[in-house]
Amino acid sequence: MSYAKPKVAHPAIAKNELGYTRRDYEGSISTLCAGCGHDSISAALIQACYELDLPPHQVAKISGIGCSSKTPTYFLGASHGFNSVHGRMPSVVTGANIANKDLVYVGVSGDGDTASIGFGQFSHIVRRRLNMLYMVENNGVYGLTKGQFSATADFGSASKGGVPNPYDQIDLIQMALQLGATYVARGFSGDKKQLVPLIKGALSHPGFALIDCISPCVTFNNHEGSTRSYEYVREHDVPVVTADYVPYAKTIKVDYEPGTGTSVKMHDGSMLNLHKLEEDYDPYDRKKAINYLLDCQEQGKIATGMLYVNPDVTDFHDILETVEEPLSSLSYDRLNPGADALESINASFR
Amino acid sequence: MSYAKPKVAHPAIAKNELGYTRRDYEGSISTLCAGCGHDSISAALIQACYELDLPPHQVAKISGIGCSSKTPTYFLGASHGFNSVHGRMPSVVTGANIANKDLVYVGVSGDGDTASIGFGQFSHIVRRRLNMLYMVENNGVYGLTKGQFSATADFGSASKGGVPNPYDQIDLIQMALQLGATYVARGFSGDKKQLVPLIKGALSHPGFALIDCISPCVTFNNHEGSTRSYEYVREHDVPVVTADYVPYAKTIKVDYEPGTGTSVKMHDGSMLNLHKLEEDYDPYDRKKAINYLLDCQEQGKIATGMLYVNPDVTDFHDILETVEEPLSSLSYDRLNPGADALESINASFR
Amino acid sequence: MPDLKSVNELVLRFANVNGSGSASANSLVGKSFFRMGLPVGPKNIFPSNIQGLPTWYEIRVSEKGYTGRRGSVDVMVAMNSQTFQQDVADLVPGGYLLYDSTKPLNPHGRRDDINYIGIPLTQIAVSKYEQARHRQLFKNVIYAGALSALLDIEFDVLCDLLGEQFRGRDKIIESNIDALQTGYDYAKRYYDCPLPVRVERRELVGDRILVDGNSAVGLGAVYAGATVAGWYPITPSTSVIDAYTKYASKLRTDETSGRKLFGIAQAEDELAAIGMVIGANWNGARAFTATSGPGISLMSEFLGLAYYAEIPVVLVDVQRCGPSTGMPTRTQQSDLMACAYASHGDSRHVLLLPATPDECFEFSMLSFDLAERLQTPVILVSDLDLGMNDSVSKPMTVAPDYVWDRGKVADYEMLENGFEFYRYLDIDEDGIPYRTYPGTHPTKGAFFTRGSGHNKYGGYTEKGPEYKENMERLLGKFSTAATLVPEPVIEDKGRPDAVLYFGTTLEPMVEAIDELNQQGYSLDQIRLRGFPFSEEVWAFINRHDRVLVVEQNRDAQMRSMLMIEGDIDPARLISVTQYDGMPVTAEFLVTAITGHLSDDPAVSQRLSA
Amino acid sequence: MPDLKSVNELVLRFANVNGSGSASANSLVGKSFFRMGLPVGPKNIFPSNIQGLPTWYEIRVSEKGYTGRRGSVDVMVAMNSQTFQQDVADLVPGGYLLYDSTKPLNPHGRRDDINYIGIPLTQIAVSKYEQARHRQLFKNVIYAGALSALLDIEFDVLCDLLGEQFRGRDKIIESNIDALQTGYDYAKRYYDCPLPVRVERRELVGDRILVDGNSAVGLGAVYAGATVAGWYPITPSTSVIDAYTKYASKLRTDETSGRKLFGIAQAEDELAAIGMVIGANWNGARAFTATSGPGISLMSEFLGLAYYAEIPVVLVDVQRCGPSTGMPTRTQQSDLMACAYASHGDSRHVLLLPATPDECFEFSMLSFDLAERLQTPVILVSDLDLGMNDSVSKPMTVAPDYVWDRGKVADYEMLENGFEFYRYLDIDEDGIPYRTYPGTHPTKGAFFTRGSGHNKYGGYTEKGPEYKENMERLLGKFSTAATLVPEPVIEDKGRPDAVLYFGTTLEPMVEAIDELNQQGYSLDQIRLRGFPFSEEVWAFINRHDRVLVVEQNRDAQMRSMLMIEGDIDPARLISVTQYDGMPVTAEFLVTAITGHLSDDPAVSQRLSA
Ligand SMILES: Cc1ncc(C[n+]2csc(CCOP(=O)(O)OP(=O)(O)O)c2C)c(N)n1
Ligand SMILES: Cc1ncc(C[n+]2csc(CCOP(=O)(O)OP(=O)(O)O)c2C)c(N)n1
Ligand code: SF4
Ligand code: SF4
Ligand SMILES: [Mg+2]
Ligand SMILES: [Mg+2]
Repeated sequence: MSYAKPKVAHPAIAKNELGYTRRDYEGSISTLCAGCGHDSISAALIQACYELDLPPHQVAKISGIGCSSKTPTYFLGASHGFNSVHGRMPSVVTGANIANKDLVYVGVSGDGDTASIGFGQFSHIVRRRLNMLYMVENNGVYGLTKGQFSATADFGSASKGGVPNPYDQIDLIQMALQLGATYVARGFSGDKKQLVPLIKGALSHPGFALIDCISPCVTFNNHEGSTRSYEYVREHDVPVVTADYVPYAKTIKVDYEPGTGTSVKMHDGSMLNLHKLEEDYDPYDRKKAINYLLDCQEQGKIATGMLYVNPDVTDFHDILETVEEPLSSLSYDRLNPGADALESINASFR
Repeated sequence: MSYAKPKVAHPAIAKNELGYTRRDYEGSISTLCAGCGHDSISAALIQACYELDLPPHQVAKISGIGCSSKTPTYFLGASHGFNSVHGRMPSVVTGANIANKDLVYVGVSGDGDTASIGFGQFSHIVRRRLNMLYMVENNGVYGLTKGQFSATADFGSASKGGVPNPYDQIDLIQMALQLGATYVARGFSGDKKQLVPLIKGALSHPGFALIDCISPCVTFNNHEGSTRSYEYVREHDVPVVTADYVPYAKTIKVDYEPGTGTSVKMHDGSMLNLHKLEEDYDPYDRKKAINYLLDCQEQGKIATGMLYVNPDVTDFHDILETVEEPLSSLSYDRLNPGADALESINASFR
Repeated sequence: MPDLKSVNELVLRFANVNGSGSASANSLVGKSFFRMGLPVGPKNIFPSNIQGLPTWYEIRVSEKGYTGRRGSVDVMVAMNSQTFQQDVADLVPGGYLLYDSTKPLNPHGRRDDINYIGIPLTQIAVSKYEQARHRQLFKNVIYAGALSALLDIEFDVLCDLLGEQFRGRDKIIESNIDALQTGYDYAKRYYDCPLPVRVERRELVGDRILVDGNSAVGLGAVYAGATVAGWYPITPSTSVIDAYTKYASKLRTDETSGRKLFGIAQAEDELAAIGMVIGANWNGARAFTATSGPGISLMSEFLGLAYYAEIPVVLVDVQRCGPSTGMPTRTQQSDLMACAYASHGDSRHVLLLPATPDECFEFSMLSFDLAERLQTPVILVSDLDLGMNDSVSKPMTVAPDYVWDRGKVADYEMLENGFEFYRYLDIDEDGIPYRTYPGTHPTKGAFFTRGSGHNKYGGYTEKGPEYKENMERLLGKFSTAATLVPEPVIEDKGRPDAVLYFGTTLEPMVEAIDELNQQGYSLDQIRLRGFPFSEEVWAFINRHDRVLVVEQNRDAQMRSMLMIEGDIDPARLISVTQYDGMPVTAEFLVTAITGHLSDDPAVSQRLSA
Repeated sequence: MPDLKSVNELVLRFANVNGSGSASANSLVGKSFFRMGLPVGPKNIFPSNIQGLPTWYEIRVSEKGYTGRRGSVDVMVAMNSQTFQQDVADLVPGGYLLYDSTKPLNPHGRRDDINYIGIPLTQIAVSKYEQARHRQLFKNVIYAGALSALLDIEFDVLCDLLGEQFRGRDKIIESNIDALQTGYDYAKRYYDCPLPVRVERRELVGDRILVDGNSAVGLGAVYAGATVAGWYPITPSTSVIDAYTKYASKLRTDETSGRKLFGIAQAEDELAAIGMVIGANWNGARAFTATSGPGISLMSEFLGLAYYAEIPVVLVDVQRCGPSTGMPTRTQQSDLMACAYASHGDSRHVLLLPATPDECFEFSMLSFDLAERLQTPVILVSDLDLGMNDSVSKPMTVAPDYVWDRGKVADYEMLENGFEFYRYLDIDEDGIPYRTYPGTHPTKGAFFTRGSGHNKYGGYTEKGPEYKENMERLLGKFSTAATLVPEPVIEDKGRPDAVLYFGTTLEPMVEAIDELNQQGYSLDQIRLRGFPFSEEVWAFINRHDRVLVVEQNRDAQMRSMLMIEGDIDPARLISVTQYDGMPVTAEFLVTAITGHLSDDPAVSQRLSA
């Protein structure tokens, strides 16, 4: 049940080069929890597309299943969207992209969707160098199924109180670097100033672009032992059983300078040590990026920003050696080899 | 159709500490192609188990589907084996291991089985730190389905003649390092002197051990453009159509010193630049290992040997906090909470 | 104003926004009826999101014992402005609407045939509490208190329930009781309490319990001696594993070492979950998993392996509304064929079909015995309605002399004493061969498990006759299964027509049958509880002229299975289906069944006679 | 010695070791019969490994046109010592055994009722060739030459075939002809040539072709205008994609740019393969995939999505012997139910059932038209026997006026001109809504595709009635599908009994029917070619007392589907199944059918009358 927004005409409203207003890039009203980081990402996507002057209908939005994967309904309402099955967005977007190279592809996924059930597909789409933005709305939990740990859990482990998640997290950025991705960035949903340019860069990048965007789940940040977790609150503070109570939460926002760090307090009270890349960080050196991330890991810091980019990309269509025109636009005449060819094939079987 | 070997008694034959002969570690006769690298790996496994004095029936052999995954029939005939479904060996061995921590687990897989269909399961078993040997018999192709490229194709690409494989290969070693594996080695099927100790180390390692073992496919090394490829031979040399002709091939063997390199000529004529780790290589530094591999990659060298080991391991059962005894050995008496407990649970629902 | 009057026969529905913390207050009210000795049937109707969308909680109270959905509402607690109009419309004429009168009602759409009970809940909460969270949460408790006065729910019962829930935390108890009291007092003061629609203590539930099916399944796995669970979260099956985790942690932790007598692995997906279960069962542990629709599809390759390689598997399918993602928080019985014939090739699986929480418990235990006895997957087919809603149920019990049945396993002694072990040899003519656990014996009993062609000795084969012989034995094993699954529950008084149903159709069917009797339609009954179908099922069907097959899916899947398996003439199997995602109601059943029966001249004649 | 004599009616079988390069020599012989104007039915019976295991190649030559398997051997070329005993045993009395007499035969097990034709192949090869590879390979060509003499195969035909195959490479041609000649001469010199079992030129094949079904399917996809393939290797479906790749590369490469008018992605598994197909079809390209049994299981979640979200999908299932990995190089028709009802929830899919290569080609093209017309998955259900063996077939043709049917797509103009687009609205009452391709129009026509609950306007819903309305329309669409799939092929002369079959049962059935006629059993026939079943199918069945349903699976899956879909009384559907992995033979059919029919008193009476 997503309620359509009232479309009120604002005559004096700003327009981009194509004559679209920001509103033209919006979608239905979100049905996510108040304060959910995913909504901030949708907003950043809207802003980036608006500022890039992308015709909304030339964007295809494809997702898996999860709270994050619901978001394509909440931005770019004039685009075709596809909420597919859990963990399999990469294959759907691959097929879509082969069919029509001319659209802009935004794949939206969650950390469960990408790093658990979808990890095979994720890895292989990186290898295929598909021209797309792959946005992971990473909250470290399974939001929609109510808070199980995901395989990226504990990106904030260093500072979290209690029992550490016993599993090593999967760092999607490191994975993508190893698998040959040519645009690899980490964002934070609350840092719009950083995120919007990252998205714009990704959408402009002519190959595969991954943004691993940390996106707090305000409702299920219930890591065992955390003193501000949902579980804890349920047991200690709230005066009635609240099996279904989602406290009202404000969207987390940060604003800090490149080269500096900031500690963000999450809704569960845990701290996230974000570290924004230095302005002179060299994003063109893959090996350095890998090592930089290893260092950050040791120091319990989460590097955000444009970690690696290789502007010299191969696109999947180069590998496939397809024609210029989108395959989906070819007429039957161009595709039909004709009766003579068929007859000579028949002859080859006599 | 695997034919049982005639069991002839050799009275004077050597025995290990447990009184087993080498023959007691053998399996049925292989039905792989003559010269297939996988058979050398089976032989190395046999030797390692024999030398380690493992009681054969205390080993469980689990595999997926492929030529490589067939091999558990060809070693340790006295062990239980399980040839499961394509790409899903890791989950089967996980369940088996949870059930009975006391057996030794040998998981056998191919590069298709592990790096394509099974990449998700592979990654997650590494994360789970399962106590097992995970042996990838890596030939860069799908042997059993007749020679399609796999996702690890082109580990020897630097030296191969013609058109390069357009896809980046997945380096399972790098992946495992990123995912927290505690024993990571690369072997070459033809280098028994190196491989047997690697296997022994892996079987003795109390956590997850990966051996990525390069294992030439003598039949489908038909990389396009290779001048000695199957395709090429078919087109140019062999005087009749040989849709099903598998030329007799000798097993490739090498023997060279640590710290040196050797170029191995593959059956298709391509060269593999193996580089055996220096004797003073420090396998305890994960970051160094990652960088070492990046360097080798740049230089077109394939590092073999014990790349990383962390003896201080957590086993999955530590994470699960299971009791000492294998779960499969617990009697119903120990597992049954009893009628009183049930009655008090009933009472809690009144 | 129509006159609505009833004692202990009512439907109370709460309309809320999810995430607002109403569930606890609502279930407090639900449980209070039960504590007053009344049969009760609560249904939680929730959206597939976390916060901000409409959610309903409906409680049927019935001293006649009709706890299924009835299909209309007597008392509506309308707390959600988004759905207010619809909620008002759902009330029966003469019904009661409890609403928040802090703001005036929109006069538009006002019904004259219902009673409006306004309570300024927000206003009260705002005046009483400071924190926003408390205002939000106590609002729910205040209306619960008002209902206590309006419906004559014993106030002490509510207080007791709160006391038990928060035992030891007196301040919390106090503040909740205070909120209850506030609502109670307000209602008493401004309205004639109790309403003509109300409750009264009875002694109708005896030793029964009020529990959800998923808890019972999870607990059953603990009592069955299951030690391994591999799973992946999915609504509505997640709470099966939650319950197993909770009870196993409580009841199966070694006291001295503090270590666990079980291992639970959250898998990366459903393929891995069932792979783990197969590996663990192969290795001699009792292992299980739980999933819902999409998981069944994903598990089907592995199910075929377990069928053909003959590995015990216990799989719980808590069905939801399909196809595809469908309506994940709505109920259906639509995975029957997907379960029974899961996987490519000729494969078929054993199903257990519980209808009540005690059966969930019993069949959960049984599924492990059967899976090991038959060495094949056993699928416990539940549904969202049974799994996630509380039902009044017999207590969960284990026979005092129960011992688990591990099936045919050749152990060290047998092998040592010369037992000639061949993995797929049928020595007992029941189609079930012996197996061994890995590691059993140094030289005997090892075998190679494979999903590829094999002969009766366990060897690999590509020979047609060997392959076929083994496949035929598997058919024989399936016949054995038909003798081992739970027998149907039958009421057969020799009437010509009968209804056939299963699972959560039970509750409304009890009511429908009574109603049908009153209308002069008298029917025999059979409730299926297992697949493959037993001789008793066929005999029952063959004794009747016409059997109405009632099921909660579009495609009449159970009827299809009856036709396929029993060569039943379809003319005798009349299909009755309801599949809109809501639990089927007695009203629907009565209408559908009379519709079919009155078409039949023979029946019309009987009726008019 | 029994007297075996026949012209143009024989079964020739080669027994080899795989990997020894025999396939080419054997198929050279096979094709030579065809070139002599004779109907021929070659079957390749190969193991699931690459080198060193037994493999057979069997050629049925029949001027009567019986090209199915017959079930015994007249002439055996026994080149595999592992299987020698069995190969000898398979010969009919009076049959001929060609063997390598380099080493003397083991006198044990020698049959007196067959003729031994020893040729010292190894010895000849060793003396003629130096390289081991040449010795091995030419041995095969030498026995082909000997067969030319023995069976009277025109030597020129063999030379022509070699000449065509190696056109331009004269040395290769020469050396092969030399080897042929060697064998020919040896046979002529030492044996009475030709044998009484032999061939003779006829003009019986006309413009027919000898081709495998998978090539025809792959080529069909090219002619259908398919531009995208996502796939994962699996026997026996891989060659569908190989053929598509080959023909598309040849016929669909842009001449000026050298770039391709198609894109093929080898996926990481079957889930990804069908995901790609769904994405590409959603985005307006014609896309397909091919797989076999295990792939069908893995694809079932996505199939449910495509069914419910109504996305065209073309899926080729080349069936092999299940369950699980089963016997991957053996044939079966056992994925029918897995395909027809793939996925959890109420879902059902359109199937096309080709029986010959020309149908493979035609149905391959048709599957794209139907998938787009119906906006749903269409599964082309082939099998290993049809897919990987060559069959004599009508040429592949496309109607001169053929244009592809892209189904109901609202394009820019329609939207611009005010077409009111709602994704799931049934405006034509055929159950099929309109769709739009992404990117069509800046402001109109965009919609959101989802596998979760949706209403007819394409909006998300959790409302029962909206959900149900849409599900009912899908049923209506399925009825439309029944009018669009290929009609059955019927021979109805008003006889009381009939046989019903489909797919590769066709070839042996032609022969069996003739034989049955001779034995006095006369039966009407219906060959199914599509699912859902059309009115014609039901009418045919209803016109007959008893219908024998013949299929190559254990569980009588087609019969089940007929019962489920058509409410057919099972008493009228007699099941005849053969499922040992080998293509069914006429002999089996005759025995099975007469067995059933002669049980029936009515038939016995007719026969004795
Ligand atoms: C095959 C399948 N398995 C399980 C589910 C249930 N499910 C829905 S969303 C989800 C996890 C979502 O987690 P994530 O991708 O991190 O998204 P979030 O909700 O946290 O944004 C799961 C397991 C499903 N829909 N399909
Ligand atoms: C689900 C499924 N898909 C496809 C196949 C077909 N198949 C069998 S083996 C194989 C690839 C094996 O490659 P690899 O793992 O590298 O093993 P190798 O034969 O090279 O040792 C494939 C695709 C299958 N058996 N099951
Ligand atoms: S549950 Fe978490 S991820 Fe989902 S909408 Fe709410 S805050 Fe966002
Ligand atoms: S095909 Fe390749 S991998 Fe398979 S058995 Fe032969 S050599 Fe080994
Ligand atoms: Mg998440
Ligand atoms: Mg391989």
